[in-house]
Amino acid sequence: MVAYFSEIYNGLISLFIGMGITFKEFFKPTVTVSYPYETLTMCERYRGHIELIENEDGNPNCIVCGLCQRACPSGCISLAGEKPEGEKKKVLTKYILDFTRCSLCGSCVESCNFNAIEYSKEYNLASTRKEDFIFDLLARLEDRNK
Amino acid sequence: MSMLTLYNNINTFLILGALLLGMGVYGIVTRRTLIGMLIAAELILAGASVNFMAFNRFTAPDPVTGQIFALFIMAIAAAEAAIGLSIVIAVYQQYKSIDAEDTVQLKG
Amino acid sequence: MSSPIQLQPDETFILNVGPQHPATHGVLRVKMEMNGEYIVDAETVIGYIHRMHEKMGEVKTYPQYLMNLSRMDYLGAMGYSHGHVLVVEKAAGIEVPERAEYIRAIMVELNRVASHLFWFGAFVMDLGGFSPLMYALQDREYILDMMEAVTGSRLTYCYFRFGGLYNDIDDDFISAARRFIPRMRKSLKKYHKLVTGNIIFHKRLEGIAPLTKEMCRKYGASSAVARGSGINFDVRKNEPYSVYPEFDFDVPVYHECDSLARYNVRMEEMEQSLRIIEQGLDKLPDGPIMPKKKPKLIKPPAGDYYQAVETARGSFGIRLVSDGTKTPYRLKLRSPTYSNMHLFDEACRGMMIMDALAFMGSLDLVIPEIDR
Amino acid sequence: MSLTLLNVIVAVVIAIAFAAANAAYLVWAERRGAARIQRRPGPNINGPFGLLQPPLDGIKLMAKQLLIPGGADKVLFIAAPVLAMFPAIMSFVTIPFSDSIVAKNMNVGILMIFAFASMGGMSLLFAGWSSRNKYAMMSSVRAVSQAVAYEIPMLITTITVVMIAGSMDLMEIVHQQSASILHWNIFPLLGNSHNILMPFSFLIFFTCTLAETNRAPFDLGEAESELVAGFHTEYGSMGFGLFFMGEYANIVIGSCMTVILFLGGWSCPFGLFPGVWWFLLKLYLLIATFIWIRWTFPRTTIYGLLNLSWKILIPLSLFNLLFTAGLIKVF
Amino acid sequence: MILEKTKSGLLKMFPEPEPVETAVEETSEEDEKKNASKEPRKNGVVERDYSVHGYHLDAQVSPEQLLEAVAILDDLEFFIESITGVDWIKEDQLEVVYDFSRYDFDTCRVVIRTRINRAAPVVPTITGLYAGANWHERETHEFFGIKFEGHPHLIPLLLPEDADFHPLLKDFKA
Amino acid sequence: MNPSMITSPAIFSVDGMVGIVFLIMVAITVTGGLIACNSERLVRAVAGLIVCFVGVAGLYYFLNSPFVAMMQILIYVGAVAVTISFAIMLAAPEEQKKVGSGGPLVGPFGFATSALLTGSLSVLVIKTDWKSFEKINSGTIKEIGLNLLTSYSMVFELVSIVLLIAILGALVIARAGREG
Repeated sequence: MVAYFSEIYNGLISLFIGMGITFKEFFKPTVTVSYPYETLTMCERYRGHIELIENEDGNPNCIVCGLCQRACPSGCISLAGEKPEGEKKKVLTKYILDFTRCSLCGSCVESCNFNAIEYSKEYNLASTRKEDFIFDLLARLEDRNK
Repeated sequence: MSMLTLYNNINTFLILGALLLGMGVYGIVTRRTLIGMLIAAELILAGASVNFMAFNRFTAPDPVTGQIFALFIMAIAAAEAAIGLSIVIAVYQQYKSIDAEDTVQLKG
Repeated sequence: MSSPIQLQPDETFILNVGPQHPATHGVLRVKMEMNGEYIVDAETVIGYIHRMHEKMGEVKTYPQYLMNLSRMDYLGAMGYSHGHVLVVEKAAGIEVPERAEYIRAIMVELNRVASHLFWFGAFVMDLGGFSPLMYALQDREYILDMMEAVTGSRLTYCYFRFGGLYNDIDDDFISAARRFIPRMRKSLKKYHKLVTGNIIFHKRLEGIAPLTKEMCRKYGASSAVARGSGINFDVRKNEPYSVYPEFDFDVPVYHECDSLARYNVRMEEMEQSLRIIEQGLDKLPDGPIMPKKKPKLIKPPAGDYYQAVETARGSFGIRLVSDGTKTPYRLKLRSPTYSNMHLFDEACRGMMIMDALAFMGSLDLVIPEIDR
Repeated sequence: MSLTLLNVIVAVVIAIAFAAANAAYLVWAERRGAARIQRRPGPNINGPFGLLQPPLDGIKLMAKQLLIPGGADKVLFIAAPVLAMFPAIMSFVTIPFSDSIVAKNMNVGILMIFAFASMGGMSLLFAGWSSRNKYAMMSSVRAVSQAVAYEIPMLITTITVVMIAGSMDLMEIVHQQSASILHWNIFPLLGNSHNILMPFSFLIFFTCTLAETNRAPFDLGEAESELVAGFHTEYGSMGFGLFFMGEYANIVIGSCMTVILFLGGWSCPFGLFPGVWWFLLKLYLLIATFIWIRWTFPRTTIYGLLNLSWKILIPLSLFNLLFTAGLIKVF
Repeated sequence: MILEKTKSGLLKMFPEPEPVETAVEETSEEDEKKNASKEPRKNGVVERDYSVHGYHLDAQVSPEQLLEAVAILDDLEFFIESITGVDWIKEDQLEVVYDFSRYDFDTCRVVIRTRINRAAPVVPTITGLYAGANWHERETHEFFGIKFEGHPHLIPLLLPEDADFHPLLKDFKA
Repeated sequence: MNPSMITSPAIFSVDGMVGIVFLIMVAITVTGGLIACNSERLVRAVAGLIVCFVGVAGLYYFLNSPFVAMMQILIYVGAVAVTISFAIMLAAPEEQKKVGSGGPLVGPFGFATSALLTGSLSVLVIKTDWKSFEKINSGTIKEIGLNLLTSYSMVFELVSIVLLIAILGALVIARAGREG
């Protein structure tokens, strides 16, 4: 009998304690960001998809060594270059990132010895078409320079 | 006598009671399942209650007798439903059917 | 509590729980044969998001495979990567600098707290309480922010490298982690008041789904599932690896064998992880995070290597069969939830459906980790 | 009788409007309240404080197609949501919001509310049965057994109040409590009853109200983590909307009953403003408690729920009944 | 402690006194490589260096001895860690690997291997001894095509129900 | 012109509306009853029964007895109908067979019997001259309660015993079926 009533009593007390906690939380400020109206800045090391880095002349740093292509586990980088007449280094002519297959592991950036690619800070990419995610990074670089 | 003053006439209620009774009898005769019969029996009881209430309102010297009988009928109906349905469930567990004809052998 | 009434096979019906069911936290399907509210028999159907990580391991080179391990378990990715780098380092004989080892331990433990926090919230939500999930997520976000600043990613970190780490931690991280510990301890107190002490919560878990020691052994259960059944088994203590012998921490063990015991074990594990993080931050040595000499191409000698680690979900084993080339010959991933989930079929017989789903929540399932 | 019938018809229209408005804005209040408890902002985009959210949701629901699952019993499937809404609206007719604002005061007002409340269970049963879904079926069986189990302590507790008041007339019950705040039925010592168990009666009644309206922590009927969405799993569009409105209308009625039976109805402790405002204040405070409780506790189990009713609430309320009867005999 | 016990228990299955290797890691890495490439290892119990390989005992048994070996481990309260296969295509053999460990501070990881012909891969099931082997065996069955004789429910677990391919075989082409 | 038409109220007057509501109640009762005894599915029959009982409750209201009307809803809809539905769900998981499958003559025979019964009773009702007391009951619970505990106390006690025995009996029978 005592156990019966003490259980009811303790149960009630525990319920009131719980309600006290939520009551306190009720008056605390909100912690969320209302997303489309406010956005957060991405942290410095944020790993977005990759972008090419340009040198002072506005040309990409890339020398078409193909290390990033080989390092990529998912085979989403395809690049091509050609050696113009009289130049020592190869010049990048095509750098395609198939973002649909990219897993953002960062192997490409890590493998690059020439400071040619970096992570972008874009995080809200969305589209209904797959083709929108096949990025031509050279064209994007030119767009940025405009 | 108009359609709109029917509620002040005892005949309306008595005929309604008779109708409910008739529906109940029809149901009991035609239904094959025990539950269907039970539903029909409830209709018969409702017909009886309506009669009691009508007499209570229009012809009885004592204004509560009919009401009290209606209440008693409700109690009996509830008891009947409880017992009847428990029998139905027991029968179902025995015969896997609530068809009245499948359960002719009501022995152990 | 869950003593079933006498069951009659012809009264049962099949209830298909999943693959899209709110309680299964992903695409898991349980075919339950029910008698009213009671489960007569259950058959778990998995494999809806099977991605054949093991075959990928045979195709990709060792560094290329690093990413896959964080994709296996999106809540406790660090622990799985830890197992992978440890087994490859062991096989290839790569020395790891001490600082890297400490940072790894700190990260794994932080990730464990984050994973347990999410489990806590999701578990209480399985039981119908929604607010604790939000509180747990707030604390978890703090951890994720902290880790994102270091690793650059919020869930699939890919932070460990063979021989070291991808990035060094900075003072911001250390001070944030130091601030986190008291904050988390305060939060844990709040959770205990709000949830653990609650009579409804207690009544729902006490005595539900008892798992005997013997059953755990036959199924190879680990983590809180085993520790809630009175088995003192934690890979960090039983087969110490990395720098775990340096830390002073306890392994919570409960002998009640019920869902409440599993809950209590995980709640206490969070406290122990905080202790490890605290000690790790105190002892953190200076130095490089990558070894000085590291083979350019990782080619472990032929042989058979095994490494078990304690992830947030239990004992994760990784078997590497190498033939001396740059890709593994065979890579077996032994995921802990796979074994824990396997228990469910047998254990839930005779239980009521709501108890069974509470029990499922107490197993801490992450479906991609089961399906691999 | 003839004039009041017209009143009833007008009152039904008003009751429908009141129920609909309450349902809409209680959803808003619930979402805002839950958000505050969880430290989120809640709906705040449409209109000031998100106040346009409920009408927009309503428009969205009405614009959707009513899908009837194949194999469902169409007639019952459509009838069930209507049956959920109808008794709730009928009950509003007899609730006195103040001594003048009442559609039709009946001398059996309490009985009427209970009678119509008992019809709600049938709608859940039909919804679950007709939608041909195992989850819905299980849920409706749960919901009905729960409704039956909690009707008993609720009725017994109400009978204690009726015994104290000596009337089933809701107006009369409030009038007897209106002398001062200490005459409210919830307060044990100076009130009409001198019954020290009245606060417990209040707690029992409140718990039963939670259970009868299928609210958390007793929302076994729509336990979303087990039974997907319970009896309204297959309902979309306005079918769902009607269930939703019915649920909130039931909450309002349950709270109204609690206010009338225990908290002195429209009688005001200080008399700052007219009684009806006091009634609404008490009503919405109680509803806020409903919301507060829902976002604090986990759900009970079905056997825990039935145990609570049969092993705790019914014995206690029966004891309370005997005790009250004894007190009334003695004094 | 338990290591000795397990080892002696397992050794009893191999009554021939001569061919059993008992010394700790007496084969160097090169030898092993040779072993792997030349001819399959003989059945027997080998004690391995835990710090290198991550397990203590490595027992290779014939499929007929499998149940006996597992029963020994069951008696010693080992728990089942996993079951998997390895496709040694060059030797035209499939290997089934059983990992066992103990809930104990007296750690002992035991690996039991059995080798079968690729043409007719059949081993007995151990679900009778370890109920938890059920899923592991189903998985091994669908990935390698190894048939576990006596298994109660040998249908694909992770792959689609109608899958008739075995993706982890080395000659599998997607 | 029919003289009774003069006393009848206009349709759109308040009294006329009362009459219309009464007619609606009658319609509800009859429809419900027809559904209850004719529908092919038992669950629909229960639904019809509920509709019928709500209609009957309305009739009671017109007979100046709101208390009995409310009790009618409370007991029949809240208890009896729920019990029947539960029994249907427990015992008849599949849909109900057609009604008249007992034989080709059952339907017409049943109809003839009930029609005869109803018809003769109706004729009897109309032919009888009911002497009227016109002592309209007040419909308060007080009188019912007093009578229940004075004049009819014996019956009251008996009914409570019947109910108790019914509960126990139902439990015993249902349990026995399960274990057997």
